[in-house]
Amino acid sequence: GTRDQVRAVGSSTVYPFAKAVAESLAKADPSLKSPIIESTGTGAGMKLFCAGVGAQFPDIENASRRMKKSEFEDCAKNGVKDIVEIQVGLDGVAFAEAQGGPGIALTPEDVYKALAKNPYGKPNTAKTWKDVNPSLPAEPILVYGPPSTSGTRDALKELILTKGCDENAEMKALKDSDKDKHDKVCGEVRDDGAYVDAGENDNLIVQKIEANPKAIGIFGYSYLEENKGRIKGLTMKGVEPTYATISDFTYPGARPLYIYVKKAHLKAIPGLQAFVTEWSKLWGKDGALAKLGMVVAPDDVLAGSAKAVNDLPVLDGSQLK
Amino acid sequence: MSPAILLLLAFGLSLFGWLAARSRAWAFRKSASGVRLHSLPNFHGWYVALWIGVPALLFAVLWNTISSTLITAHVMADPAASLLPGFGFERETMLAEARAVAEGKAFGVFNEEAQGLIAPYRTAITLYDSIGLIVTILVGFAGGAFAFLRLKPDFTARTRVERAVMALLLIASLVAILTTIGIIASLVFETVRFFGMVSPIDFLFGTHWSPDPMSSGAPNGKDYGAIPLFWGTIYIGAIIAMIVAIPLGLMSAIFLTQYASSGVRKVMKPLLEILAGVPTVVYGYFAALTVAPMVRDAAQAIGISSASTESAVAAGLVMGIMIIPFVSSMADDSIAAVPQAMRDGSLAMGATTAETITKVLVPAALPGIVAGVMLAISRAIGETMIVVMAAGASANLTANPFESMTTVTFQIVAMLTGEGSFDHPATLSAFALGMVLFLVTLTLNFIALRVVKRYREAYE
Amino acid sequence: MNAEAIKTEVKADDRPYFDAPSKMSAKNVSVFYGDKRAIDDVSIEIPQRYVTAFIGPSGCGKSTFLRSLNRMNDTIANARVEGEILLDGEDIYKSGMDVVQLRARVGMVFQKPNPFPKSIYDNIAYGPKIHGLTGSKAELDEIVEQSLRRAGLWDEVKDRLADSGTALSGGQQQRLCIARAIAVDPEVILMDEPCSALDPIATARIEELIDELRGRFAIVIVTHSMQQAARVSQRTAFFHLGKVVEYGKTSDIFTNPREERTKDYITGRYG
Amino acid sequence: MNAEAIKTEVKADDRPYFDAPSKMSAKNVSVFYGDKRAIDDVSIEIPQRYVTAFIGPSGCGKSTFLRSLNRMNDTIANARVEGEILLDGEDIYKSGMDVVQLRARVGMVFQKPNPFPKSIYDNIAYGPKIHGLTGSKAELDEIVEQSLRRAGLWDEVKDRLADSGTALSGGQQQRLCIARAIAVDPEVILMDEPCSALDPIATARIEELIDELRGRFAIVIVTHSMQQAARVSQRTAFFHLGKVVEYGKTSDIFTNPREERTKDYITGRYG
Amino acid sequence: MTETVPTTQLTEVQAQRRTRMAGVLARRRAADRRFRWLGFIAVAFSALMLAFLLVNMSSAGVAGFQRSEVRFDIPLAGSMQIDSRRLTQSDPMGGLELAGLEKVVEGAAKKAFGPDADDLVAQGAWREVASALIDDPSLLNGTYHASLPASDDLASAQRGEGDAAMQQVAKKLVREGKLVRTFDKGFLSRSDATSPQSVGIWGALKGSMLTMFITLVLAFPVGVLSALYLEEYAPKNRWTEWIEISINNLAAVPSIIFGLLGLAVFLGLFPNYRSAPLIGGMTLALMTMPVIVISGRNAIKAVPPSIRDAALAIGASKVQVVFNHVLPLALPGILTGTIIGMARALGETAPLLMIGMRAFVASPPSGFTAPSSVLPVQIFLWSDEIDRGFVERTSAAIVVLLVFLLLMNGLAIYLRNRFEKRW
Ligand SMILES: Nc1ncnc2c1ncn2[C@@H]1O[C@H](COP(=O)(O)OP(=O)(O)OP(=O)(O)O)[C@@H](O)[C@H]1O
Ligand SMILES: Nc1ncnc2c1ncn2[C@@H]1O[C@H](COP(=O)(O)OP(=O)(O)OP(=O)(O)O)[C@@H](O)[C@H]1O
Ligand SMILES: [Mg+2]
Ligand SMILES: [Mg+2]
Ligand SMILES: O=P([O-])([O-])[O-]
Repeated sequence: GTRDQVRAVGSSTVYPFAKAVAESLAKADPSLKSPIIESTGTGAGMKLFCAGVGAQFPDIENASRRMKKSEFEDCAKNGVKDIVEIQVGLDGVAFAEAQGGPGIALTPEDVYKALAKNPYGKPNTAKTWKDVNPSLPAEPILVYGPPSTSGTRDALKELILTKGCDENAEMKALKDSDKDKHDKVCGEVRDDGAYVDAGENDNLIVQKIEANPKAIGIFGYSYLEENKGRIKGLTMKGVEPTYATISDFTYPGARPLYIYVKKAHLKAIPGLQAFVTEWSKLWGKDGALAKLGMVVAPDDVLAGSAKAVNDLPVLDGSQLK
Repeated sequence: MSPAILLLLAFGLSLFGWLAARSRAWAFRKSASGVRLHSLPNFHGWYVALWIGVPALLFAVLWNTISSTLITAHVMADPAASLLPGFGFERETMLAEARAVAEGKAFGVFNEEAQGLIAPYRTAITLYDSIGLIVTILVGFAGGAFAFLRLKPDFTARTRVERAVMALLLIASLVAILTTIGIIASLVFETVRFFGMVSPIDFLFGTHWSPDPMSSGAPNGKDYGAIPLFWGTIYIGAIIAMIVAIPLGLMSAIFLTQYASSGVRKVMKPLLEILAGVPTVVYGYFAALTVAPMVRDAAQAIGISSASTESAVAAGLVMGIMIIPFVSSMADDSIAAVPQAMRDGSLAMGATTAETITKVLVPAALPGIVAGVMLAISRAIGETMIVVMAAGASANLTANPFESMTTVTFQIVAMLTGEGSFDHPATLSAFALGMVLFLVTLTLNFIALRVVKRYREAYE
Repeated sequence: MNAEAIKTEVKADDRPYFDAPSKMSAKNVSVFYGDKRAIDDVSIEIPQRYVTAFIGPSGCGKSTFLRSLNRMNDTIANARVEGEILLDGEDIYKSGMDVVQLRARVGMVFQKPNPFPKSIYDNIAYGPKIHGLTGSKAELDEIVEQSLRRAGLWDEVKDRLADSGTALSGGQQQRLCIARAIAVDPEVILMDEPCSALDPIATARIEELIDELRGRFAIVIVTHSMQQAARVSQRTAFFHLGKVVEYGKTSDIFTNPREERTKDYITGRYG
Repeated sequence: MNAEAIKTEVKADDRPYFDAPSKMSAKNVSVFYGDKRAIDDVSIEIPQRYVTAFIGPSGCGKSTFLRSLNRMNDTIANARVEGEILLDGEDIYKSGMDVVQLRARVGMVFQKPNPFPKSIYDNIAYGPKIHGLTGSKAELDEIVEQSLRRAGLWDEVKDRLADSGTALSGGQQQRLCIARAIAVDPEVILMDEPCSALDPIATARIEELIDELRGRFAIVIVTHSMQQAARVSQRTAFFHLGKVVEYGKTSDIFTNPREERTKDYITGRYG
Repeated sequence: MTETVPTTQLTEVQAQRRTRMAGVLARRRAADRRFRWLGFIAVAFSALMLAFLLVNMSSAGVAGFQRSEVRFDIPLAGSMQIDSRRLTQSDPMGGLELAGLEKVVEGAAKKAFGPDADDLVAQGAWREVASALIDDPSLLNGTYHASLPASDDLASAQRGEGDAAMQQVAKKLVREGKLVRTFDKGFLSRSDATSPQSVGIWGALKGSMLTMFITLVLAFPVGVLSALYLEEYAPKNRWTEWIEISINNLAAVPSIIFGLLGLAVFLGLFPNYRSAPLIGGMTLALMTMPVIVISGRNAIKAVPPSIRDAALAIGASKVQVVFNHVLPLALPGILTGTIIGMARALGETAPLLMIGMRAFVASPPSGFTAPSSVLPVQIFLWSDEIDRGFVERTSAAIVVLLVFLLLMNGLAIYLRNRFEKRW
């Protein structure tokens, strides 16, 4: 059988942007049926996406991280060979607190020391920010952040914690000698109550830190943008999380968002090509996605992505981790 | 041929057979007066109708599954098919497009290559449709003729039709068993895979839960200790919720059955039942947005600074409210099952209503009430939306009800809709958790039903 | 009890029935279920220390009237009583009346034995406990033993007081219920067809027991068996269609009924 | 029916009871509920065109035996019948027997009137309809009217055939049930205490009806009232503890019982 | 047998006991009253919670049926090169787009609100103008008094949230009567969208209806037939005991596990129908079926055995007894149970999350196999939206769902009262 509407699955982070693209496509070309976007989470989406080629399998995977090698192999095993990877934008992992909060100046290193389970291999005993860095206030460490099942958490790990960790030369060396151990020491988050898993609903984190000015929240940048009046971003190495700083990577919390497209479906599913093209129309600086809180990727990346939309290069599995 | 047409055809033929057989049976009666038919003419009708309808339907279903393969094979033999791309999805799509046009479901094709296939499709479809039609009719006729020839005045049509009815009833009730098997089958495979990666001992007895779905390398069994989840589940569902639901439910049942006037009962009983009818997603929203902040503020006001917005209390409280009608209706039933004579006996001794309830009715109904509570617990620990929306994600092993806790159902949803890949033990743990949940509720129900049964029998 | 005994019994009570002092008296009592009048203007005296039998065809209102004597009718939502029922001269339907205390004074035994699903001991102890009759465990033990003895059940159950009351045989259960009623030391005992669920042997035991008990209590018994009424009672009231057709000494009613309807009923013309 | 009539009745039938041709006969029938033997080796003949009464104390197995005569026992999961029961010489428990047809031939009326919650007309018409007795509406109307007439109910209900059967009074309901049983033109009618839920007047109506019907059917009636047995039956079987103690002409049983136990029961020594 | 002379005097022991009894009486009375109060409080508390929940939800929901609209005039006469006849042909929307309606609307907005008008009027709002024109082509010749959805930013500014500058603008416009909050008719006829200003509930509602239809068609017959089998025919053996156990157990299996079943089995069998009401309905049918079986069995049990005896004794066969008498009498009870089971299914969320019904579907489903959402899932999705405008919309969706559930519960209660004890 066949299908006459595009189907995309995957990340809940990309979901609102994909929705907007779908809506825009449906308006632009009423003859096409509106694409179906399902928010399954990147992992579950990958499983669906890689299950095979055919009408019953999704055409597009939205991802808030890069495809993993294991997933690529799974795809290949099921006959999903030609995959096009397109980076559509950025998401910032922002640190924020209530409007009336003290406004701590953070660095990745401090965050690592405050939140890692075993900073530099030793159990974390820090109770207050002062314990981490004497120049910080003696406020207790209380951070609300995303749960381990979410992409934002993965980004936190990769973009902040590991970076902070690697500022220590020993750890950097460890990376080459014992990668698994390095992952553990640098990536594991403490679970003694200083870091609180706040569930998938980022709105709740916003509410929580609003209610507790001493707490810090970690979430996708779009939430900061949307709740500007109620919370404010915290500087990281002196850089404030803003649109500009995230998109030029001066704020260290930016992570790329991708869509993966099955080449084999391009000819078979009406509207798929148009949908991908629609992304490229909306992801620019003045595009609709930026208004929704997506951070626009730097110009060179965008240029590359635009080229990818045209040329549809096939993803090379050997680059993946 | 659309399945609907074959279906209609089978029904039409059956109706025809029904009418024919019925009039034949009437004829028996008329011709030989004094002969009593064994079965009513209607039953003769049904007998023949079944013999026509069932084989025709079976054939129609069969034909429906094979005809499309036959049609495709026929089309592939056409020269136009050689233009198709060699293999795979595109080719399938084009075939499907051509077919859709040929069947009149679509007006044009999206790929030009499909254009040439429309005509071959038309011929093939016409051909196989007519074959299907004719064979269906033949099968129906054959069955009908066989049945029709057996009709005679003392033919036991009723017995036979009733046997068919019985078979239908039996099949219907087997659906339940199939469902149970389906549930077990859909859990067991992934569960086994999970236990291949994480030892069941670590899983069932470990006290630390922090699987990382993004981690690579061999999983650390130490991170898969599900005790905090079990604890959270029990604490929220079986302790906090029950502390709310049991007294309120039991006292409501007692008030409504023993004290309230029939007018009050008529109004209040259905009102309370509405509490059970409110969707859990609404409760979840209510818990997350209204109750949780209230609870946190209240707790902070009395000096519990660690109070979390996602406290176990908030979720448990709302869950308890949801369960009230469940407990009260079970208690109501059990109290009603205590014979009126017990109540009369006690009142005739000069006991007050309260004494009668607490000293006679409730003790006598206790097994039923306990069973009801067990069912309520199994309901509460399986509840998903409230905890997904209002309970936390942190697997705390704590007795402080104002802290955030997580539950089995929460983790199932989180893992299955999360970031991890599907071959990762963290994701697979959802199935193992589902299995545990299933087995626990199964046990609770099994015990509860046994208790109820034994105790009901005691009075019957 | 044999046929001779019945004879003697009836003899011994050969005084006019209004001689006996009255324990309870009903004056122009009517009972309604909703709009339906089940008892119609009944006046009757229940004498002290006698057994009074209510007989009559099914549905004539015997049970209804009996239940109005200790206000068990209150438990039926739409039941309503008119007229006066006096216990020792006090109207039991007067507004300040405490039904709890009334029922302690006017006990009741039902058609089907209804022991509580508790131990034999607790079955008996229930009444004294809730009424606060005893101060100590010893006193309570005393009451339990005495009640069981009086009900003629002590020897059969003294070694198994902790067993459940429901584990006894039907006849024993009924005696247990009688013992339970006695335990709060009532003044009147009402029995609604106490033997109809029992076999002949158990029935005979209960009848004997009733005879022994009447020395202490006023007893009212509803029965559908005229033979039983003749055997155990000294006074008989014949009910028909909600009215008392005839009330008098049992011996008179059975040997020399004044009313035609009574005669017809007793000779089995109907019912 | 008055006392004189009963007398005459019994007189008219003053032949030895084995003279009457037998419609059904039970040979060494035992009925078990699980392991419990409720009927123990009973042999009895049900004569054509007579009324046979089963009497005996509660629980002696009257109903059990009655229900085994039209295999209503089949509906009780653990009930099992041994021995032979013949209807016109054919064993009703033989393997090929169609119970549906058997029950159309041996009808039954129950203790509590149990009309269907349908119209009076449909109550009667149901049987003829499912047995295909009629070809046309007119024929069916005819059957309904006739059955109601025979049951003595026609005049009371002819204007309200569309009313629900449950809206009738108890006695009318019971006659409706009898009419319903008659409507399928059975050969035997079994009645299990058909009057025990009725008042005396309704009872008298039913007894009259039974007397009228016996000209056409063999009738078996279970009753707990010896008076009733004496009034309506020509043959009486006295059951006790699952056995038939005595079976014979009603007049003999009541005036001159052969067995001591029968005598005791009849004179009210027990039960 | 001796006659003692009857007296009415109490013995000393009796008299003593009477005083004791009277002594504790007041306390016992008080205890009885307290107990009664406790019961009353329990009922009252439960009722209050219900009231609180309903009022809480619906008061927030009322705002969700409204949206912010900006009002300005669009002079249409002569502004576009389009013939009103074009509007009756196919694709009139395309015609208006070609004719430059978007620019016209934009221009009018700029005239009314200044150069920042783009930020005030929702994107694509011109389509609403287009729809109005298609409905009534005569408008082309006059000035159209437009009331178009405000942009998300302006809408939240009107609620007093977000950017301070925008809030000033909103205040000014409100004063001028150019910005109003007004009842949003479209909420009940549109489907899901990105902006809270343009979402609607109809798509999810239709999805729910389609799903419920499948559930009913599958669960009702199977449930009723199983109930009949178990209650009327099933011999007591190990097989039927297994059936009983599984049914009773299925009634209590957590709903999420049915979701896992649907994911593994139904989506395994019909991978094409992910997110479709067909699969959702099948999954929910398995959940609802045991509820129907259990209530059906109770209803069947309540049919007095005397009715069965009566029919059997006239020579009705077992099947005739069941289908002519038992089933019709039990039907009201079965229907009550079915409605309650369906109401539960209508509110069910968790299993549907597992089978892909949490998709963004911008148009109402066209059939049983088209991807779709359902009301409770829509609520769940909206509750997770970033934009704060969704908070009210979520409550409004909850109100819609609750209305349906209350109607169903009401119907069940009515049925139960109406047909309670007919015999
Ligand atoms: N709760 C009730 N509601 C309405 N009517 C009732 C109720 N209880 C009894 N009745 C009716 O009141 C009348 C008298 O009933 P009652 O039970 O007092 O008769 P009875 O003489 O005890 O009969 P039986 O010998 O069968 O026990 C009967 O017509 C009965 O139907
Ligand atoms: N379904 C059953 N299962 C087990 N035992 C039963 C069942 N029905 C009746 N019995 C027992 O079989 C015996 C005979 O019962 P049956 O009902 O035939 O007595 P009966 O003479 O009709 O009594 P009654 O006059 O009370 O109607 C009794 O001991 C009874 O307890
Ligand atoms: Mg009575
Ligand atoms: Mg009987
Ligand atoms: O759903 P996420 O993969 O973006 O967390």
